[in-house]
Amino acid sequence: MSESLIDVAAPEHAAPQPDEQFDQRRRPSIWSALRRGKGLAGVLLVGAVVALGLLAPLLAPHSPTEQIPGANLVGPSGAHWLGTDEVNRDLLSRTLFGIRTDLVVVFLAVPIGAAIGILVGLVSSWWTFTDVVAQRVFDLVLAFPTLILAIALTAFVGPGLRTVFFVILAVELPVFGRLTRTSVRTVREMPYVEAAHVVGAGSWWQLRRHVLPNSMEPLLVQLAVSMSVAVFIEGAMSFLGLGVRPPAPSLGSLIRDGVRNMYDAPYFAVGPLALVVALVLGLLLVSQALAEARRA
Amino acid sequence: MGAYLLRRLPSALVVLAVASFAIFAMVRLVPGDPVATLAGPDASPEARAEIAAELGLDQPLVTQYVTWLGQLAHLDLGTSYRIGGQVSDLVADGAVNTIVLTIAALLLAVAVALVSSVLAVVLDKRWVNAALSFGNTLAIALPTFVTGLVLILLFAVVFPVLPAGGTPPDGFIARPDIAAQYLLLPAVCLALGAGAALTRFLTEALRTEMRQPYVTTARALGISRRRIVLTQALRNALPSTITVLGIQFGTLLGGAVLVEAIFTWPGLGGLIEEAISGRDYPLVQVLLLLSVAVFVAVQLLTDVVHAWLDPRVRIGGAA
Amino acid sequence: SSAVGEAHRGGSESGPSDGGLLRIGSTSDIVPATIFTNSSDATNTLIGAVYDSLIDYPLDSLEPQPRLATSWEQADDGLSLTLQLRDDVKFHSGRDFTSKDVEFSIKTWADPTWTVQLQRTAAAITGFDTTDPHAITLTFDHPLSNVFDLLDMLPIIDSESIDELKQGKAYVGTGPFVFESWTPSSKLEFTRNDDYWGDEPHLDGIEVDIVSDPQAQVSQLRSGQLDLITGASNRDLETLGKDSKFSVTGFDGAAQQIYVGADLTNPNLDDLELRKAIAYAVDRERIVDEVFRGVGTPINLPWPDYSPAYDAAGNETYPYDPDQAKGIVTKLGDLPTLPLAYPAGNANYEQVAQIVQANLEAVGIKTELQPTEYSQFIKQLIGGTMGGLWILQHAYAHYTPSTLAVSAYPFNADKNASHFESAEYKRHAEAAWGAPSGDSPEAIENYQALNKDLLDNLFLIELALLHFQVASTPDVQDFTMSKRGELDFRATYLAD
Amino acid sequence: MSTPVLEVRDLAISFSHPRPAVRSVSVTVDQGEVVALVGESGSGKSMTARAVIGLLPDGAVATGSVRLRGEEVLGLPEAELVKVRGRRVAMVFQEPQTALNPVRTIGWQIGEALRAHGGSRGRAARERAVELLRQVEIPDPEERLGFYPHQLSGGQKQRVVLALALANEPELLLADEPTTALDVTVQAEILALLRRIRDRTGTSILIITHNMGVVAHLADRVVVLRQGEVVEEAETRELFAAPRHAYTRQLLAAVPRLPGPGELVQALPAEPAPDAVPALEYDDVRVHYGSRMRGRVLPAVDGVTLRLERGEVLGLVGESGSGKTTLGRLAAGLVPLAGGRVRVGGEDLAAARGRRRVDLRRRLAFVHQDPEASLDPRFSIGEAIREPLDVHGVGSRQSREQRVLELLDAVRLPASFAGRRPRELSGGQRQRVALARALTLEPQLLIADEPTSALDVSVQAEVLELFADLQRRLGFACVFISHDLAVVNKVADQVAVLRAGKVVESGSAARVFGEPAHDYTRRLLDAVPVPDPTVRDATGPALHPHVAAS
Ligand SMILES: Nc1ncnc2c1ncn2[C@@H]1O[C@H](COP(=O)(O)OP(=O)(O)OP(=O)(O)O)[C@@H](O)[C@H]1O
Ligand SMILES: Nc1ncnc2c1ncn2[C@@H]1O[C@H](COP(=O)(O)OP(=O)(O)OP(=O)(O)O)[C@@H](O)[C@H]1O
Ligand SMILES: [Mg+2]
Ligand SMILES: [Mg+2]
Repeated sequence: MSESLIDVAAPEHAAPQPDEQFDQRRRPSIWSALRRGKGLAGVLLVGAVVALGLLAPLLAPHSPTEQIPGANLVGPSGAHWLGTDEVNRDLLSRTLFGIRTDLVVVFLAVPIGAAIGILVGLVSSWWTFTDVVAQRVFDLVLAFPTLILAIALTAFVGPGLRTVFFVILAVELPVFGRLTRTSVRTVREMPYVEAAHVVGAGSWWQLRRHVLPNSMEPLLVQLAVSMSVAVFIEGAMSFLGLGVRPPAPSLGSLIRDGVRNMYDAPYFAVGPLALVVALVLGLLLVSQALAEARRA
Repeated sequence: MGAYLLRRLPSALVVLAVASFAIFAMVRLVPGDPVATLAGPDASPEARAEIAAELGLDQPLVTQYVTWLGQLAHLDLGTSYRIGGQVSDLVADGAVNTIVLTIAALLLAVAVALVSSVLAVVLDKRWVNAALSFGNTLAIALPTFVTGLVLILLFAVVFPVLPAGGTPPDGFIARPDIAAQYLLLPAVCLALGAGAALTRFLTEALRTEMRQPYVTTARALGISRRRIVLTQALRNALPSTITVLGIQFGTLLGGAVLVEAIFTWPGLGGLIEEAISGRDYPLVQVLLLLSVAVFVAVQLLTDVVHAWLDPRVRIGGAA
Repeated sequence: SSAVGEAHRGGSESGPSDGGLLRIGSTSDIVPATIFTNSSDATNTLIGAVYDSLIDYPLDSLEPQPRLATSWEQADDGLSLTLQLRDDVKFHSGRDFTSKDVEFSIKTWADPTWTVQLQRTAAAITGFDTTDPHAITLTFDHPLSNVFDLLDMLPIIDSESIDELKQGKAYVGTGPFVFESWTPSSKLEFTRNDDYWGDEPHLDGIEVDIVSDPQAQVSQLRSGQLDLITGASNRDLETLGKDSKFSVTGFDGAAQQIYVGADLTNPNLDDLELRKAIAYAVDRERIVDEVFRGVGTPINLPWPDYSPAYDAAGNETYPYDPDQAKGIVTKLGDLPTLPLAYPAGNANYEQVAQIVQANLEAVGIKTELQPTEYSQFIKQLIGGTMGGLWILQHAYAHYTPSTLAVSAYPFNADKNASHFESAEYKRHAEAAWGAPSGDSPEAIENYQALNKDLLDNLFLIELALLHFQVASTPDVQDFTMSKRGELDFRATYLAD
Repeated sequence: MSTPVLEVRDLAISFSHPRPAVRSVSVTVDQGEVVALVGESGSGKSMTARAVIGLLPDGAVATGSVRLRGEEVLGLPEAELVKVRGRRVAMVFQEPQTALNPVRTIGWQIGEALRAHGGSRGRAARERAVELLRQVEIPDPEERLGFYPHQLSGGQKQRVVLALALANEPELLLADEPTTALDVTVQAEILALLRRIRDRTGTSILIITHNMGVVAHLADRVVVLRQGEVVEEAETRELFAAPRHAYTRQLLAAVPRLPGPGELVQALPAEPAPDAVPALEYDDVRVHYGSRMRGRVLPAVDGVTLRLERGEVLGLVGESGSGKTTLGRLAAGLVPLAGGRVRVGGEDLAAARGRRRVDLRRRLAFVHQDPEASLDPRFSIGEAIREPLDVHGVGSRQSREQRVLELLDAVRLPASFAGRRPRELSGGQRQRVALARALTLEPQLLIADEPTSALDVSVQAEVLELFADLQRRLGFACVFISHDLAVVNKVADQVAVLRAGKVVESGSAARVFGEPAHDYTRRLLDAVPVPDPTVRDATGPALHPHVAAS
């Protein structure tokens, strides 16, 4: 493109307004939505949970597996802020260390599952054939109860966090795939997608640049929902010996243990539950802030 | 639409066929042994061999699979290893309870989502939004086994106004008022999470719709915000919500396992769990196959509803 | 109308001691294929309600008491036994109970498909003289020291309805209650047997609700939907016991033992010294106090104190002595991490396992906990592939001691999960079983030999003897439990 | 004199960016008066109208005063405004393409407008809806009631929007470019309708338009806006006769005119060699909408054969709903063919696959009739214009950015707009963005569907100038769809007149406009409103010197 277009167009129109150069403001980016109001609150909440987990070795008064003689299921006190559990361990320490387990699940397994699901959803829904195949496969995976998936996977991979990771991947993938597909079906009918099509943009381009960004809102909400579900899947799997093994703590198993002692030690589950609530609240706030930024 | 469903029928059947194989394989790949589980640790080897023969587990796998398919073709779902009864009877019994529970929860979730998201968007007040956000967060963040226990503690133990669990003694039809009281707690417990998620989706979608130019047109005509939300924005926001509902339906079925246990609601959720832990192959297989069928049906249904709600959507994939 | 109002048992007008429906919460459902294995609380309630046994053991001794059999006489050589039977007993179907039914019941038990506990004992009964409908003479292959255990456990079943029994459709016995219906994974219903040969039961009926979640049981008890629950956790039982609105009843008879098993194919566990270190290292008192809330006894040997094999001194062989354990471990040198398996999904096992792990860790033995799904666990146990340590419960130590050795898999001298093989142990076990009577001096000598085998070889490290408890509303009066672990509601009534 | 229906005083509207959208506007509309708001694209016309009805976009801050019959409405709470809207003031928005609810039938939407003010329901509502549609010249109104917006042509949608606004017979009608998508015959009818309504019910009208012909025909008074300020206000006749402000003069001078009967344009471009491959060829094409299953097949294009040589401009004119857009979309391969063949540069676009198809596409550009919807709301203007370059990986990042700035400048938009999003632009600005985007790749075939309909004549003149220059230099062929015959006359070499999916006449622009052979073409030409109020006063509406002379 040696020749410029503009010398043909001979610009002789009115000189630019004097204040026009101040109009250089970038449009509000996604990130700026997270630097104020709801977005900030959400980021702080999630950040706080993550920080608590990462700093657990510094913050925790006890080792998460230390059994303190005599401190059997005692209530919150100065010595044990959140009380102790049935085998005499400090709940605060366990809760803090428990976050670390769930960081992997919540911030790795769910996002990866979501990403793959979105990818599959995007690509498959573009053509009728792949769409039908993908949907049916999703049906199949969704139809298998998590428990069965977990037991079966454990048979191959052995128990542990890795299995939890894969199970959550398997569970989340179809959810996000399907959600993406719905958005695709609506968004691809929009004239601006057609406009991109006309300038020669390939399917992948249209999907990536137009369809996906315009389908983000529900996906973000689902992300928050999935993350909280992941904690409970992890808890259930740990309890069944398919996930994290005792005595390693995890939020999910702490909540389960706490609920079992609901009548005797109602405070037991409070700590981990509060963390999950904070996490979910944070994520929902972030998703809301992002949605608002996109709408604005 | 009927034509569409008819066109989808073959693929659905293929799915079921593939699923039957996948399920059969999966169930047997899962370690554990129905005979050992049934007979317990103290049984003698002869006893176990005899039981295996009785259950047909001494046959080669291919034979077992073919036999099972043959039974299915004759609409015979087989006999449960553990319970001894016909799988079909067991499934039928459990299905009634599960269907009643999930449908009730589904309706409740939809009602909650509709009411609260419409309220949030129509009123558009800070405190309403904050309250809803908080409620939503709690409902999403608290697992069913926590909410279930709290509900029981509150409404059955501390203030004994509702039964702590169980199904209505005279069935669902004879005395609907009693049945409703038995249903209320489990349905609420099951619906909370799904309802909250739905609310979030719907509110977000409604808010997006409220920015569309057609809403401005409607406002310029002097149509009230409430009416616009109810008759126009909602209709536009529903298609995507329907899919979410389809997905949430899966969550409901999954959550039913826990809720059924907490509220002593003998349904398919409990049945499948029991069947899995007892390695009751015939029962597991049938339940899984049923589950696949339900998911395929729900998926097709959401597609149809989606296309029905939005005239622009081409049904089933791109042209 | 209110569902709660209706679910609350209305005061019965016919006085405090008659009528009423007793609602029991049970954790697991019956499994028709293994209905005679005492495998679940609901099964036990069913057997106890519907059937009678020939004799009854009191909870705290092994002295047979008459039930369907009024008296018995054992041949001196211990190879036969003659029982006199009641002549006023009818099955629920209306048919008279005769000696043929005894024969049928024993033969059913001898059939391996039912996987009953005393199948070997039942199979050792080879001769049946049923010429007198109200007396039967049994002849044995060899003397059976535990034949009365069999007669206590064996329910007299109706031969005509055996096919329905297999399918869970009918349970016809001679017992105090008549089986009405079973809704799988939901409930069992029984009504009073108006023609019961003994004292007519007070209750109009019994309903067993299957409430798999222990906490749901507690909730339903608290909310008045259930009268009696069998599956509450130890902690909930403790709390309920302190609450005047509920009563918790313990039974000493049907005890279970929790133990740490050791797979001797593991090269480290093959070393007796390590097993001894483990036996010294575990804090049994703490396990009993903290996990089982004091409802149990720390033990080294499985027997309850009334058992002829009971040995108070033996129970002191391995006291909690971490120092001694540490000493042994130091001598053993470097140890790899040992797997410690337990059935997953059970809070008690999980807690015990974690305490054991911490105890062992404290003396220098590293373990890795392996919660294993029950079905897989059993498979590994039977297959003898545990590979390390495991934690499980066993039962049958409260019967004639020989019963344990012949019928409890972990103790089975022929083949056990520990791969423990010893000609001596085998000989002692056989001899105990083959003794003509369970409490003869000769038998007791054998028991002492067995005890020595157990303590010296430590393939099973016993932790505690656990008692069974149920919680109920105080209205439920006069119920007891048989040694079989079956709740006995023959005399039960509902007070107001 | 009685209180004016509308009195706007010192209205100022600003957004977050430094330059206010409206600086100071004062307009008064009396009972039964038609006031035209004209001015440069982006000068704040639409914002002024939206302020009146209280529907400014989010983030807009308005000061000043807006009175309806003496009552202040600026800053009134929503609950009060609801009572005002629709019944007392109604508005036709500038972009009718997106103004309708996509999932409701137009019948329902009209019914809803009636219901909102406790109007008729059921049968009566249906009858009223049919009547409204008939008023705005929609063919087969009974059947169209059941149509969804996407099944209507651009002009039809615009008329539906107008029908909606008229549904409750408002006292004041704010009409923002209400006839941009209409062909001149329909436009004439609509103008007549507006006048009739004014005469019958005394409705006052504030009309925003860039079509000086429309102004001349309809308005009593004209207010000229520029950069958010009123630069001139005068009686229509006065303004046309003696414009005072320089900008007004420039505006009037820029109005394109059809040649008079005698002034035939002779300068025809050199005929390309007849054997050369044409840039675009329609060969007996047919397009059907609707599904046969539902038994409603609508032929939108019915046996059209057209040929566009390289470097030529084909003007497509014709009735609204006659299939112009459909023909354009056919060339871009966006509509399934029911019959015939479309060849682009000799190749069948529909048959091409893979790389070939991308290459073909690259040489082709398309300007949607509806610029708003064709711009991704999440893209900034700069990104939108750059997208074709990104797609084909043309040049470096800097050169692309540079190119965007050039293009923005070429369509007379300040460079600072590159960072804005489509919704932050005025209608005309968006349209220019769409045009700039189409020109990005220097196409060989451009399909422009109403590319200048929302532009004021001065900007339009500049854009057309640019277009002509580019076309000359790059030699691309172009399908130019427009309702403005004068514009078509100016840019097109060939003209095809469409009606009901059929070509009724085609040929060189000079011939078709100079010596129309077909009756419909003649009627079309006659309906062009002349930007001269004296003509209206002398001859009444729809009378053109053409007719008068012949
Ligand atoms: N939502 C918005 N946010 C920011 N700026 C806006 C917004 N809407 C319009 N503007 C700016 O306000 C100015 C006036 O816009 P307006 O729509 O009133 O122009 P107009 O006179 O109607 O132009 P046109 O003839 O092109 O429609 C324009 O410069 C435009 O860029
Ligand atoms: N998706 C569709 N489904 C059904 N009918 C349609 C569809 N799109 C367009 N039509 C019909 O096809 C005809 C031609 O439409 P088209 O958009 O090509 O008209 P047009 O000439 O561009 O009109 P305008 O000048 O008003 O934009 C119209 O009658 C319209 O109602
Ligand atoms: Mg405008
Ligand atoms: Mg058009």
